[in-house]
Amino acid sequence: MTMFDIISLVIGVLLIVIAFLAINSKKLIKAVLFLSALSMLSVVAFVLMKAPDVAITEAVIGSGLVTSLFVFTLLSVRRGESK
Amino acid sequence: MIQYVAIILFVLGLYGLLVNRNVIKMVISLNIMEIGLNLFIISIGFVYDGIAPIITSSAGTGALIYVDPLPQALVLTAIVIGVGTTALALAIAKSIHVKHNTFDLNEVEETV
Amino acid sequence: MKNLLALFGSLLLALGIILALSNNTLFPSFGEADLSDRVSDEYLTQDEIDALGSANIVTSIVVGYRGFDTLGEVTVLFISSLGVALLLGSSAKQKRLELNFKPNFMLRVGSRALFGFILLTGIYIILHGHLTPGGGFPGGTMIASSILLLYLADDQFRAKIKSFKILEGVSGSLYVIVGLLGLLLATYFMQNFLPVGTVGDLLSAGVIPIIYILIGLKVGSEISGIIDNFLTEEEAK
Amino acid sequence: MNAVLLIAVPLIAAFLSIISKKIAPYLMLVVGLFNLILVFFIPEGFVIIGGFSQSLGINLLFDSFAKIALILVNSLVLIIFFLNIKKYGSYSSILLVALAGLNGLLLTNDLFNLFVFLEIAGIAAYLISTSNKKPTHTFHYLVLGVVGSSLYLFGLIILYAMFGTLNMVDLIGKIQLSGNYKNLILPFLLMFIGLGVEAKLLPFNSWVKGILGKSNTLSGPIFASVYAATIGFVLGRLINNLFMFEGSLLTVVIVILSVGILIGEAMAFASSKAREILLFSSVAQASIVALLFTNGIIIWAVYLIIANALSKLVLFLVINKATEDTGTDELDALQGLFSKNILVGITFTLASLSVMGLPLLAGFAIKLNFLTELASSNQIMLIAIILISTLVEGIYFVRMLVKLWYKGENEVSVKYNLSFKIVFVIIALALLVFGTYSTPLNKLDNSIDTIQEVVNNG
Repeated sequence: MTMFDIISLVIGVLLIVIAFLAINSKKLIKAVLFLSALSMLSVVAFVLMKAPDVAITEAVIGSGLVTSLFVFTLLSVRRGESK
Repeated sequence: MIQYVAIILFVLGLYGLLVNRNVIKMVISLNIMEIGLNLFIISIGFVYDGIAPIITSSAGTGALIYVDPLPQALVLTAIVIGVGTTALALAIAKSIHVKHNTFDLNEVEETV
Repeated sequence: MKNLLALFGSLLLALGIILALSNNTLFPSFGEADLSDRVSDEYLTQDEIDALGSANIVTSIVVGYRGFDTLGEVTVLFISSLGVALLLGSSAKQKRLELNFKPNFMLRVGSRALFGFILLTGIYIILHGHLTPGGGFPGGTMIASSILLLYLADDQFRAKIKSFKILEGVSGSLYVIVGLLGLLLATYFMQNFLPVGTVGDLLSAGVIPIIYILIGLKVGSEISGIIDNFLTEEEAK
Repeated sequence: MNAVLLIAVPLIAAFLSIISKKIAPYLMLVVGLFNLILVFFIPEGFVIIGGFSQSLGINLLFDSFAKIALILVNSLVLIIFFLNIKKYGSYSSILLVALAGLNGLLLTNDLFNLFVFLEIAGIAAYLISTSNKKPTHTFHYLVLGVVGSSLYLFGLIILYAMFGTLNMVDLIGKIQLSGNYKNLILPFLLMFIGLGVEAKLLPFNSWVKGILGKSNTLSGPIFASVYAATIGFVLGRLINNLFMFEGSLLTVVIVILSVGILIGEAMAFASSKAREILLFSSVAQASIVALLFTNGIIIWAVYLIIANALSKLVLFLVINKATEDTGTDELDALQGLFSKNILVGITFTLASLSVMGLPLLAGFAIKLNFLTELASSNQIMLIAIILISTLVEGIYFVRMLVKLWYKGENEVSVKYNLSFKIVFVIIALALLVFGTYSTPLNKLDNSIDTIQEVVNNG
């Protein structure tokens, strides 16, 4: 087994586990954070597959922006519920 | 390896859409599906021992093996399109919440 | 029970796809793609690189060969920001969403200090899109996230949405107009009509940097608009 | 004149229209008119973008198939917008983008570019459906739409991995060289299912009931006639030029489509709401169109799309306007709708009879011709299915017409504007003209036949 195989195995297992957690976790904010982690791990996978452009874009847009949009949606709603 | 993981992620996203009735969780599932698809597209173009498709002045273009740049360009487009749909889906989720005061589609159907 | 069945079915589907792909004689197995069969092979020849003048081949595909896709991509972002504005209310009678925390001193000063750095990084990424990884989309998003920091630092802050709209509209139409200039000055829509220069220089690659700057401006203003829409709500009546 | 302008001009207008909301509706009108005139002045052939050789860059294909589709779509969008300009003027930026997206779908010769335009048209569609004010249905539509386009993308990426090109003409050449159809089943099935979501093919169309069943005078006609026509043309191009279903895949597709026809008609038969009857009937019609394309009956499928788009425009406009005024679309509540609106009633009757396929109307000429073509290739099962569907259609349309013509207990007062009436009359006349004097249809035959030739020679 080469270094590449070992890293990709670890990342692959982590990706599937985190995806499963994101789908099945009861709390919405947890699911959002798992999605963010999933996106960050996919960035590693992109770098591993020699796609730096995609990695930067996914890190900034997929992981950063999308997560913040999710969080804003949840924040705006939670305030409404407490009222 | 990563190719199989990508397919499983795609299918897990579909599974999430099937079992979840909460709109936020459904949008999350859509995103998981898109990440899986993006990984799959990149894995199509990967070549062992290939290098990223950027010409640097230190190396000539002759004997180097590059990974396929076209799938990378496609994924860039797909990621941005995914963000567009996610933002829209969240805005719709928010307006569902304004109207029905819940994110759960089961509860929405009860109130209607 | 129902969930387990769905999971089982989904995994069966994945197995089916994997088996179908591995039995497919024309489908290359992972890591063994043969570029000489693909159109990408030609993107990597010296002639094509010289013709476009961009050191980053992905950029030359995104903005050059498949520039029409990118125009569509910008349009997708445009229409979704339009839709978010439509759904979450127009900017006339909006006020800031009250977050659950008051920004403390560290956050206020820190994010203002970071604002400049992130803005500059975004601009740098856009300008070097044809040389290094990155480009208009991540760069534009970085510019937007620097504005997001301002939102977090000050709970009364609101960006001037009207001017963003104008910037968005103007940069978008300029993008199409650059394409139409190609039709007028050269022969085809979106054809390069500027000298390409030497591969690797900052001032090279013809219209690619210009298009990336326009994309960066447009994406930045669109995403700022989306963020503003998510962080505001209708004034309580 | 360059076919790119059909996409570029609406886009510039859309980008500029957000600066001032007041001028946006007028921009839409001007651009719509400009596009409609422009279509007639574009020479046929490939349109290269960016000046790269054919397989490297993206190019568009403007042939007679695309030309007919573009004329239909651009004129319908213009008409529908014109009728709704007062009430839904704020949707003009979205309609401009939708117009660009639909034109792109019809023109593009690149599979990934098709995906991009599918997303543009799709997102525009989700936004147009928000005018129904039913966010849960819009959300449902969005989720299905995104899944559909992702499946399409999945399929096309597998094709790229196998053949190394995204250009449709190139790809068809390479597929013909490879010879083995078995490898193609998975990607083609994924792409077909993906497009099936937008094309309202069963069982991927659960969004239709929520969207069209709650539609208004803007979203109803846009989805039932403009989007249905566009996606029908796109599906036709892909089925005939790329998929060319064979063997077991052909059987699967034909079974799916036949079941789609029967279930659609059955659901329409069982419903008592006017809008639901119309939408289930259009689900069945979409399957018939796809079925004709899979059997290679291109010309009559094209006419069927055109005739359906025209008649569905009238049907949905009449019913949705009535629903807007009365607040319900239960047939019982709308009884006697036409007793005061005789002119509207006549046009509605003509349109619905044309969908059924009664003599003297366009639908009849089309049905007769494709049934004879099916008979000549011995497709007894399909003929039986289409005849059954015609019978069921006849029953529920006549039932609906009888209800709408005969006066009930309560007065139904719906007022149709002059502009609505003019459009109805023009379309009804067109259906009559094409039904009785079908030479113009036959004349077009020769030109449509050339799609395959363009691909083979290109």
